[in-house]
Amino acid sequence: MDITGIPFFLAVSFGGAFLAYLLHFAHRFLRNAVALLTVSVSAALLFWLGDETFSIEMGGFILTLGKTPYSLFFAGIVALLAVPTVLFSFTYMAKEERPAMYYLNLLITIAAMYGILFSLDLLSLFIFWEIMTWSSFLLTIHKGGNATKAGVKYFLYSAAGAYAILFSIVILFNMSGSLLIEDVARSFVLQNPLMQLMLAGTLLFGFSVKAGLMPMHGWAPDAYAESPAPFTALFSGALSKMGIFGMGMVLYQIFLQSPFSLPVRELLAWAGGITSALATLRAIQQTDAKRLLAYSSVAQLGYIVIGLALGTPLSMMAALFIALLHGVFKAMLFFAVGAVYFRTGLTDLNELRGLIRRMPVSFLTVLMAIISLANIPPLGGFVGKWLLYESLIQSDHYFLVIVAFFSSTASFLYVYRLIFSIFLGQEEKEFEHVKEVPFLTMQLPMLALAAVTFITGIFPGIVLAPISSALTYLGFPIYHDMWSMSMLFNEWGNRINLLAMISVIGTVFLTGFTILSLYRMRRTRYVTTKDIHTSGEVPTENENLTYAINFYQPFERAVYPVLSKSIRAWIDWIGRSVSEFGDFLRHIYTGDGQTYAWYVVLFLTFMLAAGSWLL
Amino acid sequence: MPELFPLSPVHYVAAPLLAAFLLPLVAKLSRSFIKILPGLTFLYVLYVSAVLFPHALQSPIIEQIAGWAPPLGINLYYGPMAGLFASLFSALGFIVWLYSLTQMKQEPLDRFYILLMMLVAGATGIVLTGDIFNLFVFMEITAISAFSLTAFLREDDKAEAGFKYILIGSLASTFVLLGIAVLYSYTGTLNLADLALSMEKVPLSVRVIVFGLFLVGFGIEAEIFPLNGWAPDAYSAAPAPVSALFAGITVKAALYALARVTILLFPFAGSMALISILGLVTLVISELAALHQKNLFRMLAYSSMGQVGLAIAALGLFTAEGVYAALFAMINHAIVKGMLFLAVFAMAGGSANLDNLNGMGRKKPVLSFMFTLGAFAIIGLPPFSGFWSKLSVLTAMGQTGNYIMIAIVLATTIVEATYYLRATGRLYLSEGSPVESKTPLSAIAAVAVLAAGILWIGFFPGSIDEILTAGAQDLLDTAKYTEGVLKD
Amino acid sequence: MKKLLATFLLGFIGFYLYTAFAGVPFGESKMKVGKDYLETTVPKTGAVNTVTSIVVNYRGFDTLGEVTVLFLAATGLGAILFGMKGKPEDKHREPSSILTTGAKALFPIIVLLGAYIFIHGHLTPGGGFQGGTIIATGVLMLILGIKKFHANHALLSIMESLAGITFVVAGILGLAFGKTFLENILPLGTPGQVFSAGVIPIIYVAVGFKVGAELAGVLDTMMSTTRGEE
Amino acid sequence: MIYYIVSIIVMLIGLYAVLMKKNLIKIVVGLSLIDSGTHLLLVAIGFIKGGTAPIYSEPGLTADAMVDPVPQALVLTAIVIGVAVTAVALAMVIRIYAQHKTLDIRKIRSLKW
Repeated sequence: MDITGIPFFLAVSFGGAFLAYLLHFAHRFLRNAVALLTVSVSAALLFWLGDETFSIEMGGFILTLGKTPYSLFFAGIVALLAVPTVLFSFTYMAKEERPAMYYLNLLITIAAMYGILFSLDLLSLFIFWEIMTWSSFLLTIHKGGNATKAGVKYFLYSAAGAYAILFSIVILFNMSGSLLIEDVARSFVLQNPLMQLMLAGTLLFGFSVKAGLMPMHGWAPDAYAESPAPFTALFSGALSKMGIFGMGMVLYQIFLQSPFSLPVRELLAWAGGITSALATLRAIQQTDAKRLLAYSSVAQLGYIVIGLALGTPLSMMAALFIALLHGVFKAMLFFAVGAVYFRTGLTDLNELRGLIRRMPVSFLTVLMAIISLANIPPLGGFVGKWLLYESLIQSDHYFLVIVAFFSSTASFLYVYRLIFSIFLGQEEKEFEHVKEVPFLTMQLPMLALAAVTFITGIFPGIVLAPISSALTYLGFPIYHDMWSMSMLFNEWGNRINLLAMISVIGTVFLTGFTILSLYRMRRTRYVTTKDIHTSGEVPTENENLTYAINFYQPFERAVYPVLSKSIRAWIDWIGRSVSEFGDFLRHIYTGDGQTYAWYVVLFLTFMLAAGSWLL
Repeated sequence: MPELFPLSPVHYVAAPLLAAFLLPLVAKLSRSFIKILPGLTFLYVLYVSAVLFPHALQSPIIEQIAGWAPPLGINLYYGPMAGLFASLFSALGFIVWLYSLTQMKQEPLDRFYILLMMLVAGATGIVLTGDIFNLFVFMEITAISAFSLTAFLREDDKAEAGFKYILIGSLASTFVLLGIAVLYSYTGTLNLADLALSMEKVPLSVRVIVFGLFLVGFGIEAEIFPLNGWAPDAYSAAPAPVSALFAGITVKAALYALARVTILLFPFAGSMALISILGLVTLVISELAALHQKNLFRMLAYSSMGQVGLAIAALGLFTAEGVYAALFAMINHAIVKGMLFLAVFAMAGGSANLDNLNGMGRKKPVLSFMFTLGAFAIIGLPPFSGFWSKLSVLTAMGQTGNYIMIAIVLATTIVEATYYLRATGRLYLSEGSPVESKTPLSAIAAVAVLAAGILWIGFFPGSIDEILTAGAQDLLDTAKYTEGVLKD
Repeated sequence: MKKLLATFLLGFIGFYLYTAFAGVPFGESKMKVGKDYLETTVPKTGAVNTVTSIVVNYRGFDTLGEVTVLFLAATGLGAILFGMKGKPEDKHREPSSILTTGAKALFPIIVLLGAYIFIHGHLTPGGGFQGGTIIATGVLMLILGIKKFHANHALLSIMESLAGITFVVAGILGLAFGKTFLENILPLGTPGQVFSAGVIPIIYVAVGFKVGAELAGVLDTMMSTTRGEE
Repeated sequence: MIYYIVSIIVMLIGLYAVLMKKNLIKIVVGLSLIDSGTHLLLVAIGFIKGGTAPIYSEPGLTADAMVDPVPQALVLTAIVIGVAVTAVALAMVIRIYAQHKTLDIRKIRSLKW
């Protein structure tokens, strides 16, 4: 088999999954080695992937696989996150049950994501899409208990999305007689506009479910919060990007020529904006670290959708850049939260505090990640946000700028809460024995990703180069004067020299840090939270006076009455109604045999009457 | 002795019959024969399949019983479709036998195996025969075995389920017999092929009535809503191996009969559309009814009805693709539902409460794995067999432009996913039920064979493509059928 | 209300059934295959009784199925009622001595009548099913007439098995002789004689034994599960 | 014609019993009646005015003077099937009575929904 071909690539990815599963029964170490090897080798193979396409007939359909620059970029995101995820799982999952199943499903999910990306036709895309869905479902329910509920919810939302996609695929196949995306696109233009609108609508709906776009985001907080931490990193970082990938594909490869394309994209941009704003507000409200990050993910994906939907070269560049960066820093955050959970067993922000001395590396990771998330230079997040704002302003979406700016600023609130509640404040007695996580398997992935945010912040060109080729593939004119390796330009001739920026910021930071550590650190006095006296009395254990509780009470009081009507509740209500209707319906089967005989006679009468009447 | 006993389709019926008559005798010699003989019979029948089926794919084998050419005598029509079903039934019979070896402990075992063999043989007979009254006789053989097996276990509510089944089942046979009587009185013949040619003797208004009678008669056995009241009770009362056969065999045979009779004798567009609509209604109602089901076997029963509804909906499209899809859906359902029944019974035992699945992922990992596989397959997730069958159903519907049908099927699939995944989730809960027993290897092997089938079809759907296409052709090409049967 | 609805529905169904048959002229020949049967039965099968030749020869496969149905009913009945015993309080009144004596005296005659009927199945009205049923009524009489009477189940089951095997083997022999399943392999003989019509009498005798044994078994099983014994 | 009507009426009476009677045994009797009606109908179909039994018991009988033998053969089979079904149904009734101590179909509803 050609080792530069897609079949070999997928064979390695899927084969590795099963091999790792089987080797689990030989030795734990072998399993880990194979798992790591699988993701590393497939990541490396991405560089050598040949251009030729590959077709296979299955069940009467021709499935075609091949790479495109667009898919290669997303594959890069997957590979970038897959390796640290697997590495991080080694120690983290050692305590958990059924590790073999975990690795099997994890590696299948990763392989399926590659499969989605390298599908040139809609059916193989759907097949891999569903494989990804069920394997990630199994990962989500891995812990059992509440996770089962979250997992089923995730699956049902996904299924609704997936079947919307399948619905369009079947109709598109019927129209064009081919499943290849090119052919479909060609015959799509010939359909009547309303049909085009419906098909694109169902497709976009389907893909947006995976991206967690409101109102179909209901699964995301639960599923992210309940799945094992290393996988959550991949889940929010890479898996949700498959939705973005699909939406990009639909918008720019199939739907672009339609008369409805522009209004739909405008609508989508607004959906993205609203998603980012509302999800940010929700994130502020959360007291569980993973749920907080989950809402944050939804918000970030909202940004990406804004960029994607606007469809200017600059906004696309921004969207794809954020897509990558979001994967990286969200993975870091989930890893760090996972590390904290690994050592303390807690993710509740009201109970965690003062871990900075105990887990400095995790702290550093979170710090780097939230700087990136808050789009502060010099880290990578800044570049993305800069591009996005610029594209918004350039295309006269001033109101969206305000929305984006609002949610971006509001995100400071939750990231601050996150880092503050976990790492800052006084250290608790109960965390005395907490140690930093092991270096090789847990610190290394975090630090490596931190380095990525740093490098992309200084040299965004590394990422912008593949993005440009991806956009060229999608048919965007890319003017190459928009960026260079470490500089960004805009239409008006302004430019930002990131290298200069980092040197200034670095110098200031280092100086400040040195002075502070020399001067202040020595004088701090060790106090615990219990070191408080009210009217001369020491408060009892159950009177928890930690200031992390009701952290943003005034803010919440101001904002949340508006949010009290949740769209999730509506969707849940629909689900409940269907369920109750089903419950009502099964009372048809009364248990009385005679009733069934009545049904038979009634049916026969009806058939005879209807038959004669129709004659 | 291939010269002495030339293999012919009649062996599908004759061999189990001989074995069934022999069983009481050999039981007196040694108890162990009781278990061995049915296995040998199923193996033999499988061998017959292996030899005959490839021939049938080339050209149908038409056998005349007792040397009388149709329409005088009864003939067997062993075409691609009949061959497919007969082989499927034999294979399922063998697997269920393998499973029952250790899982079936309730006496009287000799009677159990006789009924089991005759259930399979009767269903095979329905598929093979080319004579409508003979079809009725085989339908009764199947039905009486099914009635008795439903009430086979001693627990309280089994006889109740059996009575309901027999009540509705006898109505079914009566209506079919009435239909036959009407047809005979107009045409003077009972042979299906001959009937098909002499249908113009029957006035149109009478044809409608006969179609109604057949639809109700076969519809009861095929679990069409609202005729399927007996089904959930029977499925949950019968021993699980038998429920697996109900889902895999009896329903399929009845569906085959309905399809064959409708296409041969009542090929109006209206009757087809009607069947399609009934299928959809069955699908929707059954899936919704399953949603809140706490009893596992009832849940599987409702799901079974839903799956059959799907197959019927595809069948009613009356196109080559539609029949192809219906066949695919039926085969998939036979394998998957059979496996689910067997796996559930091996895990939760006879008590079918959903809670019994809790924590099985740890205690019985292999069976849990297979249950998960089955659940995924029946929902229609790739790369398992159910995906391809559902996809073929959808494309068949798409081809006829029935986009609303596609939407309905997909919407019910979400409902289906809900309850199957809830059950799957229970397997991986941490707290478990106290049930603790070893599952014997033969039972696991039986489930594993079906699981392998799911994976095989999932990864190589092309491998049965030829068979399904030939089967669909066979069913739709009435001219070929009648000419083949009445050639001399 | 329900009654009204039921009457209405049944009237409706009845009306349609009547319309279905209204086009069938009563008392006129509608035969198609029937004619062929009537014309070929004597020369081709050797049986004088056309119904028998149809049942056993032309449509022998149906009859094999029919025998199987009965066998299954007996088997199923045994399975359903397995292990059930009547309770002492269900005790029936004891038969009088006239009944007992009468039953004993009549039993052989009834069996003889049954045997006559199934042996002459191809010649006179009647046949295996009818004869077997008559034999079973004899057994029923014994069950009713004799206290604590139990049919010998082992014997019955061997009898029905052997009879069933005879039928199937008769069918398979057809195959073995290079013909088709259930095809006649014996000489037809002179029509009208007892030893004629080839394999038909053999099969019908087997059927007679089988039906008799099965029905007797069914009756005995039912009686013993419902009748109280102390 | 009257034969058709009468046998259809017998059938309908049976069906009425199945729908309305609450006693299990009466329901079984109803099923039996439906069967009988069908059998009568079949025999009536086969009847030909002036025809004799299809048995060549005396020389000189010709096929023209005989009734249709096929429905008779079918009825023979159908009767046996009817008997078999009735027997199994009664066995179920015996089991149900032993467990529920009642024959009222309305009270035998432990399996539902």
